[in-house]
Amino acid sequence: QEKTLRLLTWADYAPADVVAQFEKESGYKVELTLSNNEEMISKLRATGGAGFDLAQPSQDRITGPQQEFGIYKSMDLSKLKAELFIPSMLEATKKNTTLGGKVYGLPHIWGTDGLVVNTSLTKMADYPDLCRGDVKGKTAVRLKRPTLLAFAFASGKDPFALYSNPKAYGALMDDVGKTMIACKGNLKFFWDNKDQLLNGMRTGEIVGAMMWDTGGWKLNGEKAEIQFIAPKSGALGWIDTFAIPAKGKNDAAAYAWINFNLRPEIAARVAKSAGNFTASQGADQLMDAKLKAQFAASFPEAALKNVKWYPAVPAGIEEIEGRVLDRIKAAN
Amino acid sequence: MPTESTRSAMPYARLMLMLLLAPALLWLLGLIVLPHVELGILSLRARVAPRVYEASLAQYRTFIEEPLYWHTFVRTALMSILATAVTLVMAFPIAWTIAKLARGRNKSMLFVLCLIPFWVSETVRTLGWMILLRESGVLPQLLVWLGLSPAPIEMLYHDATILVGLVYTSMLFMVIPLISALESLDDSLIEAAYDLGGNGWSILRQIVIPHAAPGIVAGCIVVFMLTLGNYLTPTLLGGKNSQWFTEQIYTQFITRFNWEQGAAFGFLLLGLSTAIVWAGLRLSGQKFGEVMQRS
Amino acid sequence: MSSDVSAAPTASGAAQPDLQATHVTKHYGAFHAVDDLSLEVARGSFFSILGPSGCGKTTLLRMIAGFLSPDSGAIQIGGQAMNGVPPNRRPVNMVFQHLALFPMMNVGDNVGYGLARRGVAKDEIKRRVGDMLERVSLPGAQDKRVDQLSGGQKQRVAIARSLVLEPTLLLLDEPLGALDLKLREHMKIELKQLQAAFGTTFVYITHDQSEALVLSDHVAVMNHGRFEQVGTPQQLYYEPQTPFVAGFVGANNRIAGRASDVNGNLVTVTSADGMVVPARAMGQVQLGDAVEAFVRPEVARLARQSVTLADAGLPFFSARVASLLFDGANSAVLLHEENSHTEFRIALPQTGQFADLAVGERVHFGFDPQRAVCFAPSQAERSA
Amino acid sequence: MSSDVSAAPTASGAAQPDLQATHVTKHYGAFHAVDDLSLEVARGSFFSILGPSGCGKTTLLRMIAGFLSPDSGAIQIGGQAMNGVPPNRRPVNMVFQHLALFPMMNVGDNVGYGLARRGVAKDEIKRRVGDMLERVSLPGAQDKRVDQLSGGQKQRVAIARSLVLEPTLLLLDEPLGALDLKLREHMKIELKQLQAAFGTTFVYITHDQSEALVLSDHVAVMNHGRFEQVGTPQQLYYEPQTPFVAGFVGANNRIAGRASDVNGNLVTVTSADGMVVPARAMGQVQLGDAVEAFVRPEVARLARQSVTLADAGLPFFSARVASLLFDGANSAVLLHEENSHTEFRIALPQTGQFADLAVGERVHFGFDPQRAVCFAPSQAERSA
Amino acid sequence: MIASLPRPLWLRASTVVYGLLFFAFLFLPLVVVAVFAFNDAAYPAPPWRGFTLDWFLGGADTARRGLFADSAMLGSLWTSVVVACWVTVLSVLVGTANAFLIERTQFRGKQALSLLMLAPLVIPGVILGISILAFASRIANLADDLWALELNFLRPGLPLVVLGQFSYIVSIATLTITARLKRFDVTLEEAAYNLGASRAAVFTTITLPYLQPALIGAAAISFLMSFENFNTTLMLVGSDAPLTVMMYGRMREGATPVLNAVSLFLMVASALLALTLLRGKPSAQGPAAV
Ligand SMILES: Nc1ncnc2c1ncn2[C@@H]1O[C@H](COP(=O)(O)OP(=O)(O)OP(=O)(O)O)[C@@H](O)[C@H]1O
Ligand SMILES: Nc1ncnc2c1ncn2[C@@H]1O[C@H](COP(=O)(O)OP(=O)(O)OP(=O)(O)O)[C@@H](O)[C@H]1O
Ligand SMILES: [Mg+2]
Ligand SMILES: [Mg+2]
Repeated sequence: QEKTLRLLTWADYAPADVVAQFEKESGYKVELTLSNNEEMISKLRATGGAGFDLAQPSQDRITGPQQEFGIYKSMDLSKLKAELFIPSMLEATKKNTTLGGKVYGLPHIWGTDGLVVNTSLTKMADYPDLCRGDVKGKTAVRLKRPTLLAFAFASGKDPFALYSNPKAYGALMDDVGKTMIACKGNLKFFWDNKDQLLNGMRTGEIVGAMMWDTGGWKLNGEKAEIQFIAPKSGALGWIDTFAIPAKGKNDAAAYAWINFNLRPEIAARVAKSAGNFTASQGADQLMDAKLKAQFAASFPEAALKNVKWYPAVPAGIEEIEGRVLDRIKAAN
Repeated sequence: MPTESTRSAMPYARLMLMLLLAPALLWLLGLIVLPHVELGILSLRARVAPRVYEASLAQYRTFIEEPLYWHTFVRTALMSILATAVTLVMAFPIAWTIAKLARGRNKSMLFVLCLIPFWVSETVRTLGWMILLRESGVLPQLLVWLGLSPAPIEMLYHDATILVGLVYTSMLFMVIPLISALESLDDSLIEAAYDLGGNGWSILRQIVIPHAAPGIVAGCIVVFMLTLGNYLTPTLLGGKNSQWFTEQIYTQFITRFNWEQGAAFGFLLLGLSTAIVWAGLRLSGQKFGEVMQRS
Repeated sequence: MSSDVSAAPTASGAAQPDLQATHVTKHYGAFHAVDDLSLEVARGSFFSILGPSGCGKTTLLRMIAGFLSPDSGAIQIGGQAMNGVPPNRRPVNMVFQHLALFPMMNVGDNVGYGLARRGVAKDEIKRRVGDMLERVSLPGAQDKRVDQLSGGQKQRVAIARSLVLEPTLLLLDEPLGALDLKLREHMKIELKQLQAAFGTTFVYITHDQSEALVLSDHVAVMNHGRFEQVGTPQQLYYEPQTPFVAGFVGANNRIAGRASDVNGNLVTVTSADGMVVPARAMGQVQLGDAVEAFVRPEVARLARQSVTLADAGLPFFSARVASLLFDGANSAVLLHEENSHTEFRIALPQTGQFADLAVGERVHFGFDPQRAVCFAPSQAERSA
Repeated sequence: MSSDVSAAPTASGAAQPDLQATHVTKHYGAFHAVDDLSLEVARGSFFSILGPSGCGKTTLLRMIAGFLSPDSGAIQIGGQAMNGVPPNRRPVNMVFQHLALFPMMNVGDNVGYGLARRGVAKDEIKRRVGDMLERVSLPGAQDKRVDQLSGGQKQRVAIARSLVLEPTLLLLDEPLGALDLKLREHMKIELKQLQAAFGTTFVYITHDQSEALVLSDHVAVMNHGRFEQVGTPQQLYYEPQTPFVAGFVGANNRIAGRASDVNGNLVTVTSADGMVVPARAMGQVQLGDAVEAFVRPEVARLARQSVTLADAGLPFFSARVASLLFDGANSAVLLHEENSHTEFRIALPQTGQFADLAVGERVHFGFDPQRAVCFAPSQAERSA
Repeated sequence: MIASLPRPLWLRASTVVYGLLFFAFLFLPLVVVAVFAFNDAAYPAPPWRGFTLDWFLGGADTARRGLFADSAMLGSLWTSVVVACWVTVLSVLVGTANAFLIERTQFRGKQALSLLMLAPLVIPGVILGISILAFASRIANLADDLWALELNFLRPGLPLVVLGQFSYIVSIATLTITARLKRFDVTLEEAAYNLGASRAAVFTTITLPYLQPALIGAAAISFLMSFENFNTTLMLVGSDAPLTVMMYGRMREGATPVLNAVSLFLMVASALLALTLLRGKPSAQGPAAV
């Protein structure tokens, strides 16, 4: 039992060869469960933080659930090699994941949400372009909070600034909700799985969608005319973290995995598998040149500055968003 | 042995009773009654601060105040009733054919044919419908090929699609109680009615339906329950337009971690199903126990 | 057989027969359930069809009612050809073997069902149902549920339900089959009286010879899809035309053997075991033919002294008592004839005269050869 | 009643009775299903219990078999007290009302079941099952499935299954109830022969008086949980001790009225309708008592001329023929007595003497008053 | 109208036509699923691009990973089998006990209890799932808080999935077995007892053999129901997904023909299972069996 590491993570964050190498080096056996943010949290909630030794939620989704359900353990920073992290990213993440003076998450992989566009079929610059009449029935977004935030930014507001003011935030979300409802007819579907969207883009059923950068670059690799674009109102930046569930049984293995993953050569392999960049200091030197090129193409200097990084989500905010999302879903 | 000679061995009978009662009670209390009590308690509290809850009707209030939720609720109920009715109408002629017209080998063959699709899971059946109906699927292509439509139409993600899927999924559970109800109808009753001057319609109304009522009600209850509680078909076939109440429950539990709200929705759904089943039983004058024996 | 049956006029008077079937046939595959059969039933009479299980009775009745159509032949009811007329247009009604009362309706609605289908006004239905129930001795039973009725009452409701439509013809398919012994005895008499009171023509199916004999004006004995004999109960009983009829109607002692002597209409039958029985020939019997003789238990006379029988001029046999079957007025004795050890059943006189017989006792019996019957070979073969 | 019944020795010889029940009682709540009942059955005899449905026959039998334990009283089998002995330890076997053959086993396994439970070796079981099937005329039927058997064959398998265990006592609960008429007649005789061949004591339950009379050495007539009379079939038939027995055993004409004259053992009964019937008194009858007279249909004599009856010294009545019930040897006629219009059934002589009677004809009938019976008030009340 | 009554030609014709349409409706989706398992294309959609067995046999490292190399899919198939076996065993055992409880014992409240046994059939599966989830986590949390006891089987995972499915499948098993036991003629047991059998012998030689068809039927239904269950499972599943949940996930991703392949595999397997069951019971499976 003590010999296994039960890892709750995203698809592509633990490629088979990396796992094999870790198992060989450390002697731990890795059990993978693939998931996404919501499922990670709800699983840990249902198990009271048991069942897994290490999880990888996004940094903005740690303190809220932790406050509510107590599903994580605080990190013992002494067991980690801090020098392996890009310092600025480590600091930013720590700040966002600190509760009651304790740190609950450390950065691993980061990326952005933006637009994926089939440039041979249409041109797009910002999120509202997805609702243009000429692409009716050929666009898609996720029915999740990033979409709301993106459209909020696109409308010229700063939703993150309103996190502390639920009322104003609610009003803003109501507006965004109306925009989305009006846009709904334009959407082919709400995607909730990246392969579903990728397939749509490949076949040309979808010409533009809100998506995270990885997917865009992946498609770009297949078809050059499909590109990931940082929208005018700003891409949304996210960081996926390492967090240790409250009833994890094998913290030693968890720390071993974290340290292992932050080794630049490993981080580079993971980054390649995920198609994103990592918080590992020095990994980007080892990164795939093509990916770097794609990144550079998608993020000119201004765009990189304009990235909106998710701050921690206070409790109660998701409820407001949830209701708006439901309304969008229900609208006809 | 239920003979009275066991009276001399009363302790034996008591022991037996206890042994038989234990698993039933464990099951019913541990997996049915207490979980629902827990659900009820959950639904009656509200979060006031992190990890601080208080008794409240807030969850139910949300349901009432947010039109979305009760719209979905009503819609789910109406669609389920509609699906049940369509299933009944579609199943009846087939059940009649199998029970009353087919004979011998034909009869068992038709019956088995009805069963076969239900040996595979709902996922598979839904997959079939998706392949058939999606924009790049079989039927739209066929329509284009036949020249009936200029371009492939998206047949998924409509209410009608959901209805087709629900009816399909429920068909067996209607056909079987109907067949057994109709089979138990003595042919000579129909002959007698006919002999006395009845015609098809009056026999159907006065003899067949009253006789088959328990079977009809049994089928309708089961189908209604399955439809109302379905998750897979509405979400997969309904796509962005599906609004099924079970989906709301799932969302609250899994994507919103809001168990309190989810529990309240669960209770509302349970209340709805109980009410409609009860009304169905009342209207048709049937008893629950008897009806369920037949399904 | 059937050809001369159809020729024999069953109708008693000159009145047009209510039911007439000519050369009706029904196959199931290669199996002839009803085989080129003709019959006539006179208006107002009680006609029974008697035969063993599976002989085709129900098939015939269902053709008359219209639930089956004959493969060939014609059926006329009240003078009208019925080919192609559906059951609900025929002036016949049927009482089903298991009655087929509608369990979802009360008694009144059952009886009124046919009238309602004819569009008779509600009040009128109510009145006529009330009348009819009174006539079948169930006044005021309208509101009872069917399952509250006893077997005999159900019977009467089923008949009332048909009779209220005043059919030309009422068909009854073993309506007493499901009742118990005492009730059946009772309903037998009641049914006879009902028919007499209504005057409707009844065609009645049964496999119980006692029912057929007691109830009917005419009885047709059916076997393998054909009529073996049609006649009054007395004709069937006393003058059976075929060995099948002789064996099926009433208990009978059967002796199979060869005709060892033929003298006018008297044949002497010698069985393989050596019993020698004289009997009246039905049809042509040649010397040496394989024949069957039938002697009714009540025809034979029992005596302690052979002299008694000799004096009466009867041929007689000696025998030992094998078994005493005391049954009050229906008591009988099983004898073993002394030479051949053939088992022979004799009814004991109702006077209780031989009540003191003992098993093993030696007795004598004899009978009038004119009251025993003997059948010619072709017919004997037929029944085998 | 029951007290003197228990005193009457049922056993014929001096041999110890195989079955003895003393003052056995069984209540269901306040209802006495079996009421202080005693009986003795002699070794090797055929004892029947005859009574209407619900009189407690099955309850009594199940107490003997051990499925029910009596509320009071004792049961001895083969001289051994049976209190507290479970059914599988009693030396009795039972043939159930619906036979209860095991449908999941073939015939051989059914018959061998009890032997197998006793741990008899397989070969031995096989041999004994084979022997037993031969004895019940089903040789080689071992491998048949139960549902391939006819009713009569099932019957024999059920009996074989019990007899193969060589029980002291075989209990049979209406074993012929489910069979049809002809088969029942046949099995009746077969059962009697089987019992004679095996010599096992049979206790036989039935509600069919003909079965009880034909089969049994002794019959107990049961009513409301008690024995009304125990005796030989002849005693029950000719000397009924209670009106219930007189009415239940054999068909009977019943005339209820008052004793208008008492002369020695002869009572004159005058009915409310005015029919005046002389009959022999059973028990004490006082002038003016409410009484019931019973006259058997075969006891009355029919005549066209009243003189015939007067000459024979019989009191006689005039009547009109209401209905002719032709049934071969069992033919009867229903008469309406002229003064009182009382319905009266008379058996027609087996000689066919009155075959030419017509409905409506005027006839006369009379009977020997000594062969009619009349019951005293207390008993008349009892049966009401 | 029934066969013995005259039916006009149009009625006969429309009966046949309707029957054909109905069965087309029933079978079309299945046929499509089966056919596209062999389509030589990356998506189960027309046009037909030729026949291939890639979706069954394709190797793990090729672009078309076939069913037999898809370890996740095979693993979930195995998970489903394991869960179904547990559910079957539990349901048949408890169902049998329940049948005897209903048919053979008398106690106060029996009527209510037997009605309650039917209740799970009218509770939507999702609600069964969430209520059991909520209750189980309450107990587990309690045990944890009070005694620091980690009751893993009460956390989402296969044991809980088994319990969740069992909670309503046992109702069906109970109904099936009770129906047969109700038709059982108790005099058969009495006869056996009367022939000298002990109580245990009566049970094993008479009662059990009689119940056997119902037990087999209940087992088959339980297995099938468990295998097909989605709603309850979805709420209780932990990290090992049974097949339905796994397929659902994949379908949302945009199905690949591997799904068709596994579906076809299931169809064949269940057809074989059903055939063996039907053969064992020549009198064609009556409606009572479902
Ligand atoms: N639909 C059918 N197909 C094939 N054979 C049939 C069919 N209906 C009846 N038969 C056969 O025809 C024969 C006559 O059947 P029918 O029902 O008329 O007999 P029955 O004289 O009424 O017998 P019972 O007294 O048992 O009711 C039987 O041998 C029966 O097996
Ligand atoms: N378990 C019981 N509880 C209450 N009353 C019972 C029970 N068993 C039998 N009785 C009643 O006891 C009486 C005698 O029943 P029993 O079965 O002995 O009648 P029976 O003479 O065998 O009748 P049948 O000829 O109909 O079989 C009946 O009135 C019956 O209703
Ligand atoms: Mg018939
Ligand atoms: Mg009884």
